Amino acid sequence: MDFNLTPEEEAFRREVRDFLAAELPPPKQRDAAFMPEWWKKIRAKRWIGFSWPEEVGGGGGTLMQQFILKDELARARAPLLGSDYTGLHWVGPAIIQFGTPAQKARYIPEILDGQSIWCTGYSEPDVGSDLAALQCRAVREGDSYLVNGQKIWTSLAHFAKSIFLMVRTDADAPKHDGISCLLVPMDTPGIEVQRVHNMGAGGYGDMLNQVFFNDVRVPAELRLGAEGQGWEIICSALQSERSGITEVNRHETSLEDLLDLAARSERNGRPALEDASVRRKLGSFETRIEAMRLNGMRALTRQLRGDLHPSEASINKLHNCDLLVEMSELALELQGSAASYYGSGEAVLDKGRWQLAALSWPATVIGGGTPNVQKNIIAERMLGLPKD
Amino acid sequence: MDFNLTPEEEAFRREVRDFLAAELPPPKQRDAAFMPEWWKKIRAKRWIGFSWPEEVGGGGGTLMQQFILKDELARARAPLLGSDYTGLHWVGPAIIQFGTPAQKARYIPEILDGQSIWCTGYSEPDVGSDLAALQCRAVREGDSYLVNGQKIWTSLAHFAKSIFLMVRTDADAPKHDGISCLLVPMDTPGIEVQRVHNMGAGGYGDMLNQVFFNDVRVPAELRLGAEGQGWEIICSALQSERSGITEVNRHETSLEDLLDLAARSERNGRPALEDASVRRKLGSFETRIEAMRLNGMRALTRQLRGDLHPSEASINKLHNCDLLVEMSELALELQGSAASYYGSGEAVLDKGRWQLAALSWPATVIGGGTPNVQKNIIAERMLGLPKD
Amino acid sequence: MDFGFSEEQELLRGEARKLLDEACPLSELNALRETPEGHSPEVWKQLGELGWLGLIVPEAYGGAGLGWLDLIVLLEETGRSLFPGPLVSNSLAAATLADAGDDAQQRRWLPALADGSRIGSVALLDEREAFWPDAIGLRGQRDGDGWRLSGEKRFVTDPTAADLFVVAFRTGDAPEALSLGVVEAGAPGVSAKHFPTLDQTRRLGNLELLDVRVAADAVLGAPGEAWPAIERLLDRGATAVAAEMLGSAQAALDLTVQYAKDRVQFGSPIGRFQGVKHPLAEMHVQLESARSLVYYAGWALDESPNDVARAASRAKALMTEASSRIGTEAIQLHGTIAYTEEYPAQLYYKRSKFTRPLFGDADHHYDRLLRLRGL
Amino acid sequence: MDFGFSEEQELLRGEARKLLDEACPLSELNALRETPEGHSPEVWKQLGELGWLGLIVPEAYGGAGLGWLDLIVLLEETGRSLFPGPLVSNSLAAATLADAGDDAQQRRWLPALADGSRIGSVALLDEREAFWPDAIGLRGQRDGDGWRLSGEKRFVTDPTAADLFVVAFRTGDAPEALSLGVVEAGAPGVSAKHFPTLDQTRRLGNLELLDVRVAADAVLGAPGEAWPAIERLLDRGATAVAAEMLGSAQAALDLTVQYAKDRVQFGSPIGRFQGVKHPLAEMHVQLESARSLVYYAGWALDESPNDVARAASRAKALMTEASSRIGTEAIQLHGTIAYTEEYPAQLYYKRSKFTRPLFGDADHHYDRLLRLRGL
Repeated sequence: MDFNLTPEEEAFRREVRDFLAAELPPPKQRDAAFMPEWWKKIRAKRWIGFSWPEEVGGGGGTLMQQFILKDELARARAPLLGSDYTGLHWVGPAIIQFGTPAQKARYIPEILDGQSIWCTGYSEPDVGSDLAALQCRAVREGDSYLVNGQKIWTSLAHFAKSIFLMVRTDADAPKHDGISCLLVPMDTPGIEVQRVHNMGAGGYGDMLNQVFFNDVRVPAELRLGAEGQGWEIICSALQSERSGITEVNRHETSLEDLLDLAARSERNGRPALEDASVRRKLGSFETRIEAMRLNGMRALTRQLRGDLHPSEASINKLHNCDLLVEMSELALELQGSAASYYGSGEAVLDKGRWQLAALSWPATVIGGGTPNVQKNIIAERMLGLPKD
Repeated sequence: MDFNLTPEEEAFRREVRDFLAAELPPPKQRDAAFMPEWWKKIRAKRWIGFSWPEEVGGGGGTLMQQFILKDELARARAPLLGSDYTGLHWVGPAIIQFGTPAQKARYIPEILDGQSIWCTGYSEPDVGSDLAALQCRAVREGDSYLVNGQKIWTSLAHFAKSIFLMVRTDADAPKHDGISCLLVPMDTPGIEVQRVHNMGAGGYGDMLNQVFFNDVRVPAELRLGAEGQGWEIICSALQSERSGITEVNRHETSLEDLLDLAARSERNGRPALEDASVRRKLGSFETRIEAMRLNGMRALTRQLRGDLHPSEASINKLHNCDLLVEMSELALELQGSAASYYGSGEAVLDKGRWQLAALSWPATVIGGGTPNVQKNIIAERMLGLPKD
Repeated sequence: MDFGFSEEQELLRGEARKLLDEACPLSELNALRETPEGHSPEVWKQLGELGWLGLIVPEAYGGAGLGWLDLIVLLEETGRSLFPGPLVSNSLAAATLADAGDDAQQRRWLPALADGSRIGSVALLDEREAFWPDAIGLRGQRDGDGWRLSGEKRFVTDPTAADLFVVAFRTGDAPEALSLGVVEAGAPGVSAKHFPTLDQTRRLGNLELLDVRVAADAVLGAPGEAWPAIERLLDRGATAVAAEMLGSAQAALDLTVQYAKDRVQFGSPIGRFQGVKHPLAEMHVQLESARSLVYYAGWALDESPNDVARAASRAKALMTEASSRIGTEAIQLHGTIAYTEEYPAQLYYKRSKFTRPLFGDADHHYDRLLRLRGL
Repeated sequence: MDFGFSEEQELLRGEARKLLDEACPLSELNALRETPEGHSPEVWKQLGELGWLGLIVPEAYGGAGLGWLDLIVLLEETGRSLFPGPLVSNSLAAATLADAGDDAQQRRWLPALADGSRIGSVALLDEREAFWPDAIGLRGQRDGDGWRLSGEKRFVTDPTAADLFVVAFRTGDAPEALSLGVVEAGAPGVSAKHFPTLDQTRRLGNLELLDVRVAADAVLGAPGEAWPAIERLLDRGATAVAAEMLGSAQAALDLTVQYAKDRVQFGSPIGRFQGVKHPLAEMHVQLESARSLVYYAGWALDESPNDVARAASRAKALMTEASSRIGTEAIQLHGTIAYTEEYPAQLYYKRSKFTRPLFGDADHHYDRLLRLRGL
């Protein structure tokens, strides 16, 4: 067991740290002009797409380097690595793994350069956790597919340029085998987007949509992978670092803010930090955040050794959900009635960050595969309990 | 809404209270000689079998009188009403409802007079919550049944005089329809009892057994009800008061003891009663005990009006389980390492009552239909959710 | 013994539900929150005409002369429909006037609160949000036989809708040296404002007092001796809020149970899975138990004064836990639809967080229950 | 970076498991608890011969010169088998001697603790069970260049098995004016007794001291300056107990998972129902997380002294919660069989309650984590 870095890894950490010290202004000094400049700089360092192979334009970073880079970026509260989050996290890796040379040449550079905006077309009105039951149809007609159907909860569709679309191309095959993946420009005739507002209307994360497909014609060359390979594409993921270190650092920032709030708050007329119940909760958050960090490092070790269990991430996903919900709950409780104020007015504490937290956890907790689904995965795939 | 008693009910309460004041010594003064005397006295008052019809020798008490009697007895920390608990609570009511005149004449008086000791033969090695799957066979041969099979977790079998035995008389019928009930003397040849010790070995509740039936011949006249009526007998229950007031008063006694313990304890080096987390738990216990009391009174009101939902009791059963487990847990925590001491030595606080509680809750929580079973009942029968 | 409602009370429940479903459906809430009043003055007028605004006001002062238990029936229904009108505020102001005011004061203010021509609210908290006497800091300065108030009362419900406020203020150094006075919204130096809330169906804000005079005849009871009346007001407030929570939590649970029956995933309704079924059963148990406690607290307010403090604390404590859990799980057990603006689950969630601290959260009341035992 | 065990450590784990399964199966525990020693001296001797009693003792003093991480591997296995021998007590006594004793003291006592010819334990608590300096009350009286002790140390593990005790006592009024000394079981005025425990596989009791002399050469370090060494001892104790808890909680969880796969009810294994499956998944998550923290605490003891306090508190806190929950649910998820004497679930349940308070429960450690941040 060894938690120290090798000299090479230490050197890389220092390189990242020095770069951030020199180039990244503190959060308050980052204005609108800053972001494009920033992305240009980190693209030059190949940190956008850092885990991707060098031959497609990625950084070719080792797992440990990826871990170090993410850790340092999060500690410095750096902005996201690149503007097309979906393209960088879902679409790009899938195209690298399943795409034709032409598809790679066409899509990968624009994702890395921030020229693309992707959304993913997975969920449908009658299809939630049971994704493989999707019904949106694509019928092959000559050199193209005719797509009809509907997607829902499609984040970003209202300003995406392309959609990573899962369609059923074979209605007779077993449900997992009849799915294919199409890469569809959003300006294709027949696509209609309708906003779905969420409960924090106008606020953070309000980017859900319904997307309707009405006789949408998609050239067959825009199919990713083989016909029927869609489920494999959904389940696959390029080998990239999986420690979850970014979420850990985010929780740590939240905990610091929460401790700060507690130091300013009262419970039942006494300082909140003298309340054993509040202290216990805060101590428990700290402990679970550290457990997430260490769980991630154990997973990374196994990944380095090549024997990572594919369901390992479910453990930290459950912690992540619990912490998001419980920390926002405690923050609201500490504020008392002031927690009811919303927006940016003077009556709102800490610029409303906790109200925002209370409105935004559902997107992660539900959107990222519900806790019940994670528990099934752990029980069935890790403990070997029978399927329901 | 009215929580006051009628003048008649008040008079009955006063009668009970006066009797208890005059006849019941405080717990510490009750010696071995006291119990038989006590049972004789309350039998004379017809309080043993108080809910049973007068014509079989019961007290014919109204629902409200039953409620008042139980409430007063529990508040006075009176001992159990009668020595044959199983006979009074399970066997007697079933015989009153399903028995022949001869069976009633033979069994009811001895139950009321404390001459009987019954045990119930329900569970089997492969049959837990799914009771209807029981396999112990009884084959009709002329005027008798030949019983072969095994029962397990049979409380009291090692000194019971009779067993209220559920057997399968028809292996081909649907599982609920092939069960019959036999009233079997324990000294019938072919019955063998083996003790099963529980974890509080030698202590409270250590009365489990396995009972083996090897070609046991039981006269057909000892069958209760019709052949195949066993499941109905298991599910039925005479109309008696269902408020659960006895458990409520027992929890209240426990809470007083727990508050007393807390007043003598420290948490993290400070008085336990200054610890917000301990206070919150204690306040929550008080609140849930009171909720149980009021839930019981709402159920009693509906029972008086004749529209009690048969699954209503599951609500208080869940509270009961939670309180038993949580109160014993808090008591152990408050004692710190002293909680590890067991028995009657000087190092053991409060005469070991909390260690006993920690060892005895499983008998109620598991033996009384597990919380998971109660939740299924509530979800399916009260909320109308589909069966699994 | 009878732990049930009377026929009249069941009738009231049925009428209230019908009226609220028609006049104030959930679909109108978004529109109402944009109006200056934040609720519908027409519906408010209707409630006044039905006598429901003065349910607990004595008949001699224009009310229906009924009890808290009747009001709880109504509040359960307004909670169920997330009714945005100032019914709790108005009822608490009226109850305090009836409790602590003399005949002239009741004659002066109660009829208007009962018929809906004026709206009342209460202003208790200022710098500190706690429910012990020493938390009330606003200090009255002697001014002849009256008092002058300067300061800010915070967390006042329906501050801009109200025409008059029952205000708590300090008239001595001893922790319990408190007084209650009536301040009218139009009086010189009085201004109220509300702030946007997470629960967009409810208004909350500040009452600012700049050298506001409270004449002797606007002081309720003897100056410096109002703590017992304030404590009763806190218990009524806790019970009233708990009754509304009961209605909205039940609606949230019903919605979720129905969704669990209807929503098919992996080939069967999700309500078949114990991962959904068991939490719903637990919430049902908690809610039925809180229901018992809330009803009993209402009965105690009418019939058993010595029981009120404990009954109200137990009711608000367990109801707060049940409501908060149901609010959160109603989101979690649904899919993404739960947090879309069009679907009511998010409204119940927000309401559950809004009502949690009002008149004390569960921690406060559990703690108080021990204090009431002298611990 | 490598968050895994070495091949040598995996080898040790395998050997320990094999030896304990053979020499000390669960089925022997009932018999062992009736013996005077409460454990098997033969097995203890075997462990001594294998060098496992002195794993962390420096080679110069007869030990294996390995680290805490190695000891944790062994403790996980003794926890798994509910091994009743005094391994934790002996290891903590040895570690404190190695930490705070001078060369002569280490030479005098360590070889015997390492080879198993003598057994050590630690005696920290007396009247109050808390883990802050001021909780230690036993006061040493000056006697020439040594001290005299009269009083009772409570909650001493393996009191009657031990031949010598590292005893904490007070030598000044300042909260941290504490000393550590070695007291031998056979010395005049020393008597030890144990009491029956709920966890019948572990012994706990008192060390009674009646005018017992601690000579100057038996005092570890400078008198009055032992608090830092005591605090390190507490951290080692918390980590060691957590490592044992990890082993026994994992065994309890494994037993329950297996039961859920095998036990058929209502036509299918009970592990198919989410009401069983989901709690098991939650416990797995909690246990794996506690595992990460325990291993890290072991690494920190060896390699990162400044990290130890936080690492040990986190490990003991989460491990205590996981173990206590698993202990209770192992009973609840089984049927009646869970609490029969023949079935091991009840042994794990009792062990989980026994280890909870040792070296501080979860409440203590969560609280301490805030103190370590200066809050």
